[in-house]
Amino acid sequence: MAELNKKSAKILVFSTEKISDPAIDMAGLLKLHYPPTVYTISIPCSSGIKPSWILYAYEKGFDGVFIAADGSDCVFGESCTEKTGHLVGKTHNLMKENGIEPARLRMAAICSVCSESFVKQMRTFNEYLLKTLHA
Amino acid sequence: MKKKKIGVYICHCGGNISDYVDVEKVRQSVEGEDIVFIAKTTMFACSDTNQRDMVDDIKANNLDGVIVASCSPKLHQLTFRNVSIRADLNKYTYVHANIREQASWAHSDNKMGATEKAIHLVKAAIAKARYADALETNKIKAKKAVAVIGAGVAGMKAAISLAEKNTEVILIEKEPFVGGRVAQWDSLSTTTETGKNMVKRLYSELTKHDNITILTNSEVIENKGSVGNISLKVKRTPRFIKASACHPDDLKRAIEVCPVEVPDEFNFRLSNRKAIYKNYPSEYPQIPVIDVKNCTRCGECEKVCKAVDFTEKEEILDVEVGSVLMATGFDSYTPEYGEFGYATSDNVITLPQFKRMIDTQFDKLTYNGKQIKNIAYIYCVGSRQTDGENTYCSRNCCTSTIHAAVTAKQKFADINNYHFNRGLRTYGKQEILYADSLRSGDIYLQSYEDGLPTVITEGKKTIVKINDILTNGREIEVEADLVVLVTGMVPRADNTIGSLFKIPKGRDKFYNEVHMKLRPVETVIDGITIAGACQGPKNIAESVNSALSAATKSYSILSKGELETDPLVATIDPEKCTWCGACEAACPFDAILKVEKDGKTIAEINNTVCKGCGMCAPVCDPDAVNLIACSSKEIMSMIDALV
Amino acid sequence: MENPIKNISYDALVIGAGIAGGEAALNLANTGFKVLLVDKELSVGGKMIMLSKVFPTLDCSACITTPKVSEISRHPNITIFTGSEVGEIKKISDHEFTAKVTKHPRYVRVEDCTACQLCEKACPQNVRDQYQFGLIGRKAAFIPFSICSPKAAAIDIDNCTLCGACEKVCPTNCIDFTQEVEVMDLHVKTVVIATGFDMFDAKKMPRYGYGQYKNVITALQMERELAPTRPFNTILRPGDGKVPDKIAYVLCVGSRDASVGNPICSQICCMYSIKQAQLLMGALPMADVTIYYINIRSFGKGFEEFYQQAKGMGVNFVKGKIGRISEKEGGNLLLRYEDINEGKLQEAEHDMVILSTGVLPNKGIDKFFVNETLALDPFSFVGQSDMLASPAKTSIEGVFVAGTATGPMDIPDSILSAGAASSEAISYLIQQA
Amino acid sequence: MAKINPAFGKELNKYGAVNFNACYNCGNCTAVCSLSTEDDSFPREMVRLSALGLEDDIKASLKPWECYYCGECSTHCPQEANPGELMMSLRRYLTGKYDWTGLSGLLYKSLPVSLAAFILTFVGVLAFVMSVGFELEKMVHFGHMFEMIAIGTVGLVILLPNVARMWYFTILKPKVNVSFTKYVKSMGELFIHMFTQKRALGCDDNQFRWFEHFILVIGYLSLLFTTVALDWFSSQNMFVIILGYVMSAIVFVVTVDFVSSRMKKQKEVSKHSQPSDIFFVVWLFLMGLTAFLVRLFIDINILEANKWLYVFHLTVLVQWALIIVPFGKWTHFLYRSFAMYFAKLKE
Repeated sequence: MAELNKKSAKILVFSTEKISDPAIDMAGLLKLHYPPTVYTISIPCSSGIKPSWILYAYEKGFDGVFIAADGSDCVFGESCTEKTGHLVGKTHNLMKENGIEPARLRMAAICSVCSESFVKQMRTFNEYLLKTLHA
Repeated sequence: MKKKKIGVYICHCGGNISDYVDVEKVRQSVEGEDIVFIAKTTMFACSDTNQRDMVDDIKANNLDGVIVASCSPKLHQLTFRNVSIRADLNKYTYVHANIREQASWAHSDNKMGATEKAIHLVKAAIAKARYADALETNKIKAKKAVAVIGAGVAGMKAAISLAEKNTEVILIEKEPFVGGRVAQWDSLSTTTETGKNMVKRLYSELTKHDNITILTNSEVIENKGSVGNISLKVKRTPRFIKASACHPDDLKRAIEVCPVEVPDEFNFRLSNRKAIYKNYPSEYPQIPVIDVKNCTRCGECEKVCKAVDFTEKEEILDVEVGSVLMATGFDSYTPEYGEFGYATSDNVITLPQFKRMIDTQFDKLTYNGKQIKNIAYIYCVGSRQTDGENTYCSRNCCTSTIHAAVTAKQKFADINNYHFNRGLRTYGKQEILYADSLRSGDIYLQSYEDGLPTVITEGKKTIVKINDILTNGREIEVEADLVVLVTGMVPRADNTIGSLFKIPKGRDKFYNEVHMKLRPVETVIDGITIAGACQGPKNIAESVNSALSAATKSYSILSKGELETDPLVATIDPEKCTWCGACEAACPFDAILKVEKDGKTIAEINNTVCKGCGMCAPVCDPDAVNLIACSSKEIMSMIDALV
Repeated sequence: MENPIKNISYDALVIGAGIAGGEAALNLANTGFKVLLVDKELSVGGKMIMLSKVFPTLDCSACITTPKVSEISRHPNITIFTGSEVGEIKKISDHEFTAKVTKHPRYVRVEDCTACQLCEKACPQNVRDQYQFGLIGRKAAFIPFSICSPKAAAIDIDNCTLCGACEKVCPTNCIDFTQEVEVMDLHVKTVVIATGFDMFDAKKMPRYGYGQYKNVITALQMERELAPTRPFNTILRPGDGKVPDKIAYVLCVGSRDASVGNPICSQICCMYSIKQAQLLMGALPMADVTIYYINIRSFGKGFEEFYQQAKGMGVNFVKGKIGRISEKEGGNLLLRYEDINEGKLQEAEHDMVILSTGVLPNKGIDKFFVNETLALDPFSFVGQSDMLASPAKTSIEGVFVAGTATGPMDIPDSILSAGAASSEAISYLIQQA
Repeated sequence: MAKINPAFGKELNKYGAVNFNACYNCGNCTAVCSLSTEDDSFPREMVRLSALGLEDDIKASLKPWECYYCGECSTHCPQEANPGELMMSLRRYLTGKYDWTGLSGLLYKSLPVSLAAFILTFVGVLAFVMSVGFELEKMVHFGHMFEMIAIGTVGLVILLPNVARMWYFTILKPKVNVSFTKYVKSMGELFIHMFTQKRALGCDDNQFRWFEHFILVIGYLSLLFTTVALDWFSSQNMFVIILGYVMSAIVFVVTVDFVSSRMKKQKEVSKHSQPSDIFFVVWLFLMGLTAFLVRLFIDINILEANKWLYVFHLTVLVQWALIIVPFGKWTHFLYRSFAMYFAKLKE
């Protein structure tokens, strides 16, 4: 495990059941590779993520957290984007307070077919985290 | 609390998983977990045998829950929840781990990494299973009515089929007339019936059923609720013509006197129509319409026809249905300026235009006043693009073109057809049409993938050149009187309705089904089915097949009059809640009520309204709100397991 | 469940328990109708359950079929007869048919069999396994295949010597040689034909040497070699068990070919060949795979992209129909074709050749209808009386058709067609009620 | 740059082509043809050129002559486009194009014209025999004279210029550079193919067909030599007489099989036989038979009493020499051999 960590950063992805999960599944189907230390926790909507979970993840040793947001595709309504943005802002503040580099939390809208964009996000995030944390 | 006993099943998926993930290692790594009572690997977790084994295991060992680590939960979560039910377990005690799409396949380049990840994913599932309690599903009444959107052949067939199944149907068509694309054609492939006649036949069947409401000139403008109880608002633009007072001759005169002329979209802009119009005499509904966007209100028509009534008002109708069936069809690709001479050469038209031409002309085929003899068809315009964004094959155009070419040849004298194709795709029985066309002397020229034909305009002449694969790559040219661009099917440019219902799109930008084979007419939005060419290119029979399938699906969702919904709703911890109203403000469904309990003002969740999105949870400062199955303790223990 | 009840009424009779028949039966059953599902094979699942993976998603075929199969076999509204054949079907009134169903004895009591395979081990008789398309052998007492349903042994009585070895070892005493042919007269209100298709017999084209050259196999055989439940656990050429490294696909074997009586295109061969080529490239990364074609018909949703993907993976596509195949010493094969792109005759050596055989009608269904005529199309597929507006309707009112019984089609189309047939059947039943 | 001529197909149909535009260019015909090679691939290329109506290319091609029509391509054609018959039709078409008089084309395309020509020659013969008062000796004498003159004239006036035109179409016009020495060195090909048709041995069907054809060619040429150079009918030389009997017998016995297979239309080769094919074999048969009988009647001394037989023989002979040899199927004997020769030059 330790050896693997050298090669890739541990990233926790919060993804949503109806929108970004299909994209992440499709990335697998298409065999688009990304670091295997990317773990996904699936939730109904990205605006339901509690900042405390994110902080807990850093505390437990995750290098980065990525929110695969529903964006405008959210099945629960258009307010999702705004609310997710709000909670990310709140988390950033909490991270600063706790001395965690805010860049370790990223968010992007991943629609149900955004497999390639997801994989690209994971790769760049991983590179960034490796450079800044494991240099 | 008594310690849980759970069973873990790790699927080989016949190599899909086990080729990259060491499933035995996964099994060994999790069998020591305290609540794991059984840990097994299996070739196919979804097979009948394994399902039976699971039931036996659960019953024999009094398991409290099971975990299957296999493919995406989209495919088989339901299968295994049903296994739990058969073993007398509550289905919500089942937890799924996706180690195929998110481990073996995604990391097929790194077997060790994939195995490690699979172990963590299964451990996270175990962590979740620890808290997965038995839950009762909510039952809601479902409205036994379906809104069918789009009245082309797919929509009409779906409506008829649903009505036959004693289901109320609201058929909503944006255009003033029904029939969609098929109404535009006379000659149809594989039948002697004309498109117009087919539409007429379907329309008369529609009107036989009293449980079908046809709303033409109507658009859905609002969508609320969810499967079982969907509330739509439909905007209905008036025809400005009273059906009752309408005398056909007067109406005919009204059309004649109208001074407004606009390009006729029904005729693909080959000709003009009036602002008061009907596309063809036997069109349904039989009443003409006044196109308000272009009408100048000059009043000429009113003078000659009593039926014209400008006082009619736009209506907003409330429609309550249980399910929505989308049959919104396709657009024909519009070539770009200059693409194969489109819009830059006088003799270049598209296939739909050509089809209208051969349907509407007799004896002699002419275009721009010139008689047509040599016709060049350029295939795959807007399909199978290597540079453009339409990489897919449009499926139906080869057959459609050959059919049009053969029809033109039979109908008009001295026609020579030249087909500049990229490999004919007259699949199945349509091959016969291709063979017939060859025998009648049609000439087929095939281009290389990287050397498409070119259209050159020399004065009034239009020449099509190709390096023909079939003649050893020789450059061959044809002087064509008419160049027909075989334009493919593309998704509707106007996707207002798609965004309104949030229907996901596939790589080809058409509406996407959940699974091509398992759930081919369902979308990820519960209760919304898709039919016909809005899902991807299809011919008539294929559209009808999918329409009938979608109708069956919509019907079977609603036929019991009752639906079960997930009990995965939000919960309020009354101890922590101090009623600040933040959750109420965050809830998009008005599911949060302010109540007095034990002398304390707190929030309460209305379970039948709550959709379980969780938007209320992060906004709660005292952290009193949690989502069932996604509560902080579950998420955090999963995080523990994933590290 | 298998059910030996005689003289009973059902709402619908579905003939053929492949993916189309199964889907139609499920739709009918889910809307509350009692369905009798009959299949002549020993397992439900038809051809699809035998396949490796399916195009263009490369889902494993078993993963899609088996849950459907188990849903079908557990459904309270569905009664399944495997190893059974439909005989005379008679329309006795406007809304009622009688159907004779012959249930051939399995010589095993399915409900008692635990599929322990002891009988298989004990049986001394070896025969070619039809469920593996003759690639390997099986016993006369056998379990049809690993994911069959019902999962129970059967005795192949034609090859059985009645030695009794299986009876002796069977722990549940479920082998019963006294079973006899049962003929049942059933009453049904509607009939759904889902009899599927037949594959072209490659032996009818001797110039390709199938049945004569050992390393020429059919795509269906390759399908078994690639399947997760495959017999060899790797790809082998049958001649000498060598792992092949220069593999050829010959398309349009028995389709688009009037000279063998089948002028239509089989619609699926291009795609299944491309799929197999992709799987082979994955299984044997060093192997060369060449597909010889006339036109590639990748017309469906995601098909063209799948074809381009195969090209990107390095599958060779050569435009030109194979004229002849000859065998060289050592079992390699010489393929003669005209490379259309060059306009030149070429010969290519391959060490294994797969014939992508076409789809033919499963003939004979029309003979069952005694007092009504089931019209066929010019190619002997079941005729569609209103092909565009009601593709599932046949010439007989109350009889519907699903899947490849009407002509070649791929799995998604078969499922949609089954959806249409069940939709019509449900409407028909509701309207009669 | 090539321009398509869709009307060409209709023209070719008149030469007997059947359904060739059904071809979907799979190349199966080329692949099953045992004479086809990498550098010389047919018949699909010819089917394609015909479908597009690229006449210049067809005229410049020797490939139609390289096919010996075993019929395999047609048997296995998935579109039933009859590539074998197309090649046959192209040979007829090319014969018509090579012929500077244009009569070949006329006779191939029109059965009435052919019949009229046969009747006309018959009338000519009748006029001649009447003008010599049915005198047997004169008839035989002039008959023999006619033979010699006809061979010379047809050869010089018709066939030689036609071969020259063939050379022009296939070598000169397409600008194939051939050195003089190559012309001389390759000469052997011409004669080998003319007398042996050895290329046909490569055909897939049985070699019996080749053997039959070979015997027939030898028989026919020997008979020609015996009657013309050795004056068989008037000869007293025992060797010549027996040679004549043997050769004429070979001709009519072997042609029986040819005629019957044309009539039965069972083999792929004979399914689409044109009148010109039938005339050719029937007249060959009649030539052998009547020659045999004439000499027999002379030897048993009953020709005088049966002068009609000679008139009949003469009619057959004249029709053969004036219609079939210069304008009919006989010419394939010449063009095939020259095609092999020219092909060698093109290598």
